[in-house]
Amino acid sequence: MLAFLDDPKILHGIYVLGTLTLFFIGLYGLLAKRHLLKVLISIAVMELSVYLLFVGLATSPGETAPILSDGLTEFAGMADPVPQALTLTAIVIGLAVLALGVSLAVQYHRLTGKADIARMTELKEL
Amino acid sequence: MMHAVVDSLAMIGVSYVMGFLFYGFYRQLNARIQRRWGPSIWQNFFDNMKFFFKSETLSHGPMFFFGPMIIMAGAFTTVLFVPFLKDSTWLQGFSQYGNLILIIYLLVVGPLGNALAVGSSGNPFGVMGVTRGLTRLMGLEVPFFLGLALVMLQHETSSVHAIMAAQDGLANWGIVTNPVAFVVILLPFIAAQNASPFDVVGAPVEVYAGPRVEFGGRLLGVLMTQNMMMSIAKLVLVVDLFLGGASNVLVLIAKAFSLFLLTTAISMVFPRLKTEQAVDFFWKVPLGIGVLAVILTVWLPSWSA
Amino acid sequence: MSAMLRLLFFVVSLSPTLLLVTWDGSLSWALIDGIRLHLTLTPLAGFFLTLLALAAPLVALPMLRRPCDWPSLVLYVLLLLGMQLLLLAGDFVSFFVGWEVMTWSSYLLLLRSSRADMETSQSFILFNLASAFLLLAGILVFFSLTGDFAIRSLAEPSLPQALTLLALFGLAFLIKVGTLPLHIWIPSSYDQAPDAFSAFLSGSVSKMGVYGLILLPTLFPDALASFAGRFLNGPAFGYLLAWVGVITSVVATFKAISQEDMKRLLAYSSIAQVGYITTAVGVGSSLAIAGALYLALVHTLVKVLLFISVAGIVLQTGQRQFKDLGRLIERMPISFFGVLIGIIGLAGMPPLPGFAAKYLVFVSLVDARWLLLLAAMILASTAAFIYCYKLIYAPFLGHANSPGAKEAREAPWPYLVPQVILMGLLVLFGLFPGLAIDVLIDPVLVGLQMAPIGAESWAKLTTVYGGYDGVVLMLVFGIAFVLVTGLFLLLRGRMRRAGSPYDLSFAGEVPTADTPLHYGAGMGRELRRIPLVGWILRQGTRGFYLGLAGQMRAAAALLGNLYVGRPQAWILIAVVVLAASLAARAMMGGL
Amino acid sequence: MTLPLTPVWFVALPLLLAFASPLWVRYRLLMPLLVGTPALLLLLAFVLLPEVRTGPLLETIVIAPPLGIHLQLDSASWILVALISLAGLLATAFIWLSDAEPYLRDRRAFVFLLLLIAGCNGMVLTGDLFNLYVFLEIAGVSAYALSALRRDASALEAGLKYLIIGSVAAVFFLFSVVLIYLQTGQLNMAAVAARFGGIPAPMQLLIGLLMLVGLGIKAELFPFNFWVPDVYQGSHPVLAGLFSGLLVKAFLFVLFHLVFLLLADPQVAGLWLMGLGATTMLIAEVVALRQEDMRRMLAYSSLGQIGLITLALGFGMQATTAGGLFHMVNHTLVKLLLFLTAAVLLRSFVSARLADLAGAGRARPLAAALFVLGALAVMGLPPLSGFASKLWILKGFAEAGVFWPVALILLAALIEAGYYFRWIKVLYDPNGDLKAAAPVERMAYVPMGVAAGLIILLGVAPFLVDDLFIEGAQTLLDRGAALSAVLGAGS
Amino acid sequence: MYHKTQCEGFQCEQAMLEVPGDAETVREGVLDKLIAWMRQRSLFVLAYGTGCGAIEMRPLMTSRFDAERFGIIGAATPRQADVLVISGYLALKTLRRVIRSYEQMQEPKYVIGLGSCTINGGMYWDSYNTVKQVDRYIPIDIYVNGCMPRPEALIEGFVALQQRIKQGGKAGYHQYRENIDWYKANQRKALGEEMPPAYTYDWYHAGGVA
Repeated sequence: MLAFLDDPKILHGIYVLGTLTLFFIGLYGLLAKRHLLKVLISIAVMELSVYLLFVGLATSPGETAPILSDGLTEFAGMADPVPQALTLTAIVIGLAVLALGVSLAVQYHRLTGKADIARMTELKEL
Repeated sequence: MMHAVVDSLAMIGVSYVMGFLFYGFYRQLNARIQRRWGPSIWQNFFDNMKFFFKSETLSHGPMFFFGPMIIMAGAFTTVLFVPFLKDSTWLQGFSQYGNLILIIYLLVVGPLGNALAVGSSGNPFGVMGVTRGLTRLMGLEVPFFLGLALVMLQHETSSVHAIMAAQDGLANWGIVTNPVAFVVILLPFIAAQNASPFDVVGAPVEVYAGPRVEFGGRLLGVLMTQNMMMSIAKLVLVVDLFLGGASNVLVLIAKAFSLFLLTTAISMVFPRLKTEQAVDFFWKVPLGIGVLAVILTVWLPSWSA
Repeated sequence: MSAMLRLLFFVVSLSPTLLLVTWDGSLSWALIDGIRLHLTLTPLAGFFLTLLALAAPLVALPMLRRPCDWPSLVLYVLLLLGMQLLLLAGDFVSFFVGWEVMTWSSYLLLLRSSRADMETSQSFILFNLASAFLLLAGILVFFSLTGDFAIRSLAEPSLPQALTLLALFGLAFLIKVGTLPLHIWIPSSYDQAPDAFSAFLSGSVSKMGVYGLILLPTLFPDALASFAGRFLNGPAFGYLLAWVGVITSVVATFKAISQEDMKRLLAYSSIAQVGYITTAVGVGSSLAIAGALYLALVHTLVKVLLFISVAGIVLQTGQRQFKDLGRLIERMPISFFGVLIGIIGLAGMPPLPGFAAKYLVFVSLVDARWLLLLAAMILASTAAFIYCYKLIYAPFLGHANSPGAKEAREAPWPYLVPQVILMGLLVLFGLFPGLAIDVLIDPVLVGLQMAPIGAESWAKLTTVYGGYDGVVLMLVFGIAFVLVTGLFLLLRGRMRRAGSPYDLSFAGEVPTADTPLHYGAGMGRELRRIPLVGWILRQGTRGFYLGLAGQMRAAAALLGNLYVGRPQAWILIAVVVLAASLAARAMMGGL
Repeated sequence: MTLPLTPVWFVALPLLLAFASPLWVRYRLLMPLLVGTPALLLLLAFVLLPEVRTGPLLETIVIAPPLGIHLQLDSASWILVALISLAGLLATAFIWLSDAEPYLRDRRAFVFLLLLIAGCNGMVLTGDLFNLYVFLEIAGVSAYALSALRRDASALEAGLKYLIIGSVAAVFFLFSVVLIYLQTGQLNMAAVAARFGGIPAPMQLLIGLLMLVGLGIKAELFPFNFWVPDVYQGSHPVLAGLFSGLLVKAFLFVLFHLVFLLLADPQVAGLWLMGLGATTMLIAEVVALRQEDMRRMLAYSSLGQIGLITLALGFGMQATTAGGLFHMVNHTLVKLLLFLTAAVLLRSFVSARLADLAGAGRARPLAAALFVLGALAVMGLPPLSGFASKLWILKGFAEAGVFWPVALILLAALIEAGYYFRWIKVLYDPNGDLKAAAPVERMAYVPMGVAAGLIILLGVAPFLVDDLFIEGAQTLLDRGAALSAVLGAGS
Repeated sequence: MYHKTQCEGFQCEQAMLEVPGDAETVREGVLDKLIAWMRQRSLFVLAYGTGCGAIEMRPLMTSRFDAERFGIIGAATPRQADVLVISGYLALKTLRRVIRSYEQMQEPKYVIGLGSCTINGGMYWDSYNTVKQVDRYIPIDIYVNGCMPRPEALIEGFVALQQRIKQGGKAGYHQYRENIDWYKANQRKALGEEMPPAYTYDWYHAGGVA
């Protein structure tokens, strides 16, 4: 039933649509939500969509994970390993940034009692 | 050397005598116009001598004393730098060392020196008079100089000698060859003579006699003398520039006198103007004529050429 | 230590002199990317270097007076170095470097004054930098035409090129000399600068603009002549420049008359004087350039003299307004003579050299047949008598009007020595009007490939339009003066000194110290009643420039709204820009 | 064992030292190492210089190209690396010598500062797009953390704002990297460059725009630079100086490196960048006119200069590019000097507001004098270094006969003068009587003095270094040589 | 000089008021005579008019009376004037101004009293404020009496003054200078605190007696 998904074009199209939707959801959250954590989450969602896109489009149906293990000693039939490696790295980095952001946000909230991005007005044009 | 000394003394003498006689005549004529007898023609001489022999003279300090001396020296210098006669070795003074522009500036050296004395007296009315005088000078000098510049341009020199020499014969007189220039300078010339209607500066009943308010006794005599001599110097200058100069003293007196009559006639029938009125007048009428003259005699020929 | 440093500073202030004496050959210094600074000394630059050499040590002397302001001294040295570089410049880059060093060091010197306010210092630096940047733009255009930075004449530029260059260079130099309507920075900055430094600003720094203006025609040898053709007997383009100069003179003169402050008056008078020079440059004939150089010489001497005298007055009395001074002639006689000689030179009265300079300019105007200009110039120079008189009357004559003026003593010697030297120089040049022509001006004219004026003897100034003899003039005047004074003293009768300054004929009234007897402040005010003068005095460019500054601030506020502190707005803008450019591309090119 | 002197140390050394920081705390080596690392890197840069001038140093780690971590030290990146080390040295020396606030002297600051240096060096050196992203994030994270280091409301706000906008930029950049990889299957810049022309035009545009937004935000180009004043104002001035002097320069370099490398014909992109640069410059200078806080004013001025550099580099001629690179160096020195001065003033008078600094010139004459020097240099007045580089740029434009940038640059300089001289005037206000609230270590003036000395030296004798910049410009602009150096001849 | 020993009380005052006139002949040379002649031909008049006499002075300069033919002409300031004409009565307030103006005139200087008021106060003799005898305060050379005298009478007064100047000899200003203490005492009596300042005459004492 879902065999049409095996067509890489269609699958990739779905991936593109889905990740773009995710991206715009993130963008929407980023632009419209005022709570600091929501903003950070939105950024994370956007990043996530990019990762998904990367991994998704770099993989065609039928390819296996590029892991050399029992019996698998050749790179044949495997997905391109580079995107996956890179995505992993990116996820780590994104996590670090997110962690930093959340910690800053928490501290900010503790210090000022504010968590509203629109009310961060300490720094402004005089 | 001796010649120069004698010549200088003669020039000073001539200008002095001409000065008081002309002014005496002026007062006579003025009286006659007003249907009265008026003073004698020597009256200015008497006045002058009276002041010279006043037994008391008040001074307000060294500068106050030197002011009249400067103005007198300036008058002497001016007289000596205006050639009285043409084609003659006499009554030339040091005019070959000078030129028209220098003479025009020399005419104001003295008054400015005297202005220092007036300031030094500490009388505000005197200073007010000086300011008025300088203002009037500012007004009159523009058309006056413009007229003289037209003459300089006509003869392409600023040497009075050369301008005089170019005017041999009635047909070559400046007043004939360059009548507009004469018209331009005429009214400023009257003002330069401190004559009515531009005499508000030193008029006796205006701001308390103007610059001379503090001068009395012999110093006032000095001022009077220089005024008469300076007037003659200016008359002679205009005679030199427009009436072809004079070859002997009698002609000089005749020409100067006729010019004097002309200016007197004008000044006697007009009432006194306020300073700013006078300046405004100079910048409108004589200067306007001057600008027209420049356009007519300088611009148009160059364009048509 | 301090004494050594002072001595060192004074020696440095003599550096233009040393340079003038010892300079031969040329020097060059690599800058960057093939740009080299070439230093040579042209006759024209030599002339202005002479002016600098005259003024620099004389201004340095008062600055050395204890307690001296060390940063000022350092900046003064920098300024001197910059100006020397500017004058020695054989290429435009070093010219510009010198120009800029001069600009900012003089600005910082201006800040050393306790009176400099924001508006003044801002207008000073902004106008000067505008001038510098216009100059730089001109230099770059020039460079793009010739391919290098050497200062040399440009062969056959096309009309737009020449016009662009003229506009850029011309504006740059006109701002520096301060012609109308670009003069607004001058009066207040000359007024508010440290007192001794004002002398240098007016006497020397403004001359650099003149240097540029005179240099300008040499860049386009025929441009001035061939550009718009000839008008009467002179270049038509110069006719415009001459009018700019003369209108500057007229307006500045009337503004000077209406000033209430000594230094402001001198500042406006500077503008007027430089306006004459601009006029002369506009005429452009050999006579006129000689006149311009002569005027520059006289103006340097006179303005340094006057500003130093005034600085002495301010130092001793603490007052600078005309209404607060008076009767200093008895207390500061040497300064009085300084100002006296100064104003005689300033007014261009014979026998001082101011007359010789003006004579040359007048004659050149007659020669060019530009008589209307001549008339306007006469207006300015006769109106100048009024402010000259005000300048000497209000501080020195009349009545002392403040405790400072009543108790002042003669200025200290660092102020007097320069004054005496300058007075001597002025009298010397006055006696020998041919001296300056022969020694200083003719070499420049020859260097500029113009006909030299020539002088039969040093005593004589000779032109094709006639001349005069300074020695004879001075002798006649001197002998007449001595004779008159002698004869006067021989007359019978007593001279008596008034017992009190209040012994005045005052309509029978007895004036006292409370009577307003000093006419210093109001002098010239009545000139407003003359319609033209009143109109001129009512006009001003300050409003325009303030408005411009206000518009800039409004623009800053408007654009500043973009920089609101809201991250979401930033992101939105970024995304919108991204989308918009994609969309635009899609619409235009089709994806 | 001999350590080979390779470019990798520029990244590795600070990273290693940063991660070993607990050790240094124990042995009280934190400050010496903080200063020593950039000093060492600077030394290394100069040791490598003769080699670099003969040809680019390539360093490939792990896998053979096109895969692997790929570092490339050529004449252009050498300038940036040396600059980063120098700026790091001056800033850290200031932190050490001025006895700065404790939060700048503890372990976290140490780590983040070194990471910042490592990240910047990595960005400049890397030949690989994804590594670029990684280094970009390393530099970014350390910058966010640094600006929030003070842990008060304004610092945290600055850090958060920086983090949000920086992350968005990173997402956009990552997006473009992903697209490139999907299109070309390559991440090595040279390899990508070789195939970039094969990508369909709309995709090229999309990639380009995404990259522009990502790097534009980081490199502070209008209209992506609205965050800059806030962050600079909230951070400690020294850190702001580092951001402006080192981080932005690295991003800018990366931006242009990519433009010149990827695009066979960078004309159109260059023109767009020039437009952006000009807009950035003018708007920033105008807005700076009414700033009342010194840090904000310096931020806007920094934007203006960035715009100028963009304008110069975007033109893509050798003279303007060399001038632009030179101006990068000068601007780093100058801005560092100015921000350090601001730090001194802020420390002395508690406030950095215009009204509170009236007359500061008498209480802190040296700092004020250095501010004046810096201001003169930033406006490009001779004989300071700003003039030499500006002249170079202008000369480049004039040579090409393009005059609108000349006019804009001069106009911007004039506007710049409008506010800098306003500040100078206020610093020397004769009526203000300020008393310094806190003393300043004399030694703090040493790094500032060094910067000032360099500014003067480079202004008077720029011919000492102009070869370097010419070579740098040639390297940056010579796409073919860059490609063949990595991919081998004939590719 | 005024010495108490020579006379007493009213006698002294009478003596003071007598202008020496021709009684005392002065030795004069030709030059002095010439100068005196020129002086009388040129009289600059400072007209001090506070009373009705001022009305009578104006016609003097008009065409009808034409004083200029005698060399008489108005002067604006005391510095330039030779003759001070006091027309009509003086009030105490104006007396001060008159004294000041008189002292500011440059010698030789003369005073003409115009009308009865200057002699005895005229029709205002009983006012507290009127100066009855002007010559107690400043010396008067010529009185022209009448209330008011016509311009013709004034001209006659001027002519008489001219005659007197031509003759030479001591005039009012000599007397003022020699008896300055007496005049000042009188002035002080009348003016009290309102005396004009001393610097205009104190040089009389410093060996200034001519």
